[in-house]
Amino acid sequence: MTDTLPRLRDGALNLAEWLAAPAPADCGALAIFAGTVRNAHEGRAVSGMTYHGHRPLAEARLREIEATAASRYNVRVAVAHALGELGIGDISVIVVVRGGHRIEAFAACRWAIDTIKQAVPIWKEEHYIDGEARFLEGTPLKSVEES
Amino acid sequence: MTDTLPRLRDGALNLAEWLAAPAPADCGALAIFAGTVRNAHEGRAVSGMTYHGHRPLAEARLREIEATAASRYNVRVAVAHALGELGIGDISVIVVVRGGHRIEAFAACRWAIDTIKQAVPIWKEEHYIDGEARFLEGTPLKSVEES
Amino acid sequence: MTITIECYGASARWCGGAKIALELAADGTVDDALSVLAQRYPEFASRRASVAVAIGDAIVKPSQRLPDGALIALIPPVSAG
Amino acid sequence: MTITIECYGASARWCGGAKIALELAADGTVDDALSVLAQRYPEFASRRASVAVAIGDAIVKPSQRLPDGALIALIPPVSAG
Repeated sequence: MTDTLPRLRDGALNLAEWLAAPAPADCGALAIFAGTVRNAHEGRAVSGMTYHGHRPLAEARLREIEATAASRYNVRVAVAHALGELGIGDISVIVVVRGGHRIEAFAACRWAIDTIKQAVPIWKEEHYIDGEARFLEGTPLKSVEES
Repeated sequence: MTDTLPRLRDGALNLAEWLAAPAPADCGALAIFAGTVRNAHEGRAVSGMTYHGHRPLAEARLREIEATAASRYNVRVAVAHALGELGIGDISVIVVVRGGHRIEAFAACRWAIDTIKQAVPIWKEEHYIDGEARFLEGTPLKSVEES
Repeated sequence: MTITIECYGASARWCGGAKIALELAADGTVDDALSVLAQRYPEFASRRASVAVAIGDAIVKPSQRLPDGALIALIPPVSAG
Repeated sequence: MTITIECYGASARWCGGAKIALELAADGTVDDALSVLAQRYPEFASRRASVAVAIGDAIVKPSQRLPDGALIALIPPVSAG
């Protein structure tokens, strides 16, 4: 069961943990999105990323996104986000959707990741190979309902 | 590396095999679709599914879908389909897309599964709990370019 | 000449079997083979327009000429996924 | 009264630190606290409109009254994902 997995985790996420549960018998579609740390951004070589978060609000928002996606699209949704230091290729965010058919599974997956990026108080601090680091420009926090 | 995994497989697919390779350093997005056997279809209780395929053409088409999706969306794509007898919850089809960002990864994933359903010579024979079985109505085979 | 037709998916039911041997005039085409099938199997005749034909790992056109001993595959509407 | 402001993400740079103690008049609101910050930190002032404020696990309105000893968090524009 993914219900008991923490939605916020220190260090890279492990996709396998989120796929261990068997497919529900009434679901024909599994749609997954995972975000990984890239080695370049806006032309600069990236060495890694530190994710900072407001933990209580971030956790509440991730749970709210799961519940809202589930009810809007009639699917089952689990989402998780990493905090702390991640290396290139590490998984920073996961959305797992199980639904009856692919249309609603894709739609819910897309909505969930778009909403995570706008409604969850987490900040990327990008580290460059030249030793510099900076917080990325973000987007003003929205509520889950606004997304 | 997923390059060496067979695109057609007898029995249920194993998603973990397709996720074992580390994320490429220049990719920030991983989009996955997996189709699983449902326990009901059009109001009838389903006990399992037999997938029949024209192997040489199906394999050629799966490889063609990977190459076409990769070039259209500038992503890396792997697809696979199961043949033979599958139980409820078993994975029958997998699409794994790695790309720079989520927009193109989702688009390629969506296009690949839609195209598999129209351009790959595989047929579902549905088994019902009352012992009956039937081939599902399908869609006339299209070429990959038509999709 | 003799050709062999493999009937995939539901087409085996329409044609009464998974494998059919067919006598064709020399230089016969895919279309000629389908016409013989359609005459013989009414269930196939009504679905002929929805069926593609493969040789090896490629789809062939109706105008494709068949050699003696050719093996062709009927590809009825698909339901992959 | 005294409140504490936790500055998340880049807001710590704008306000010169991750944690700020602020003197506020009794019955002061979230908006009052932000006004004091804006007077003190020009970098914050220019970004004030893009910043949300959280108490515990909820976002609060500017009109929210703060008790003595309140702990509020600045939530600058986010970059999750």
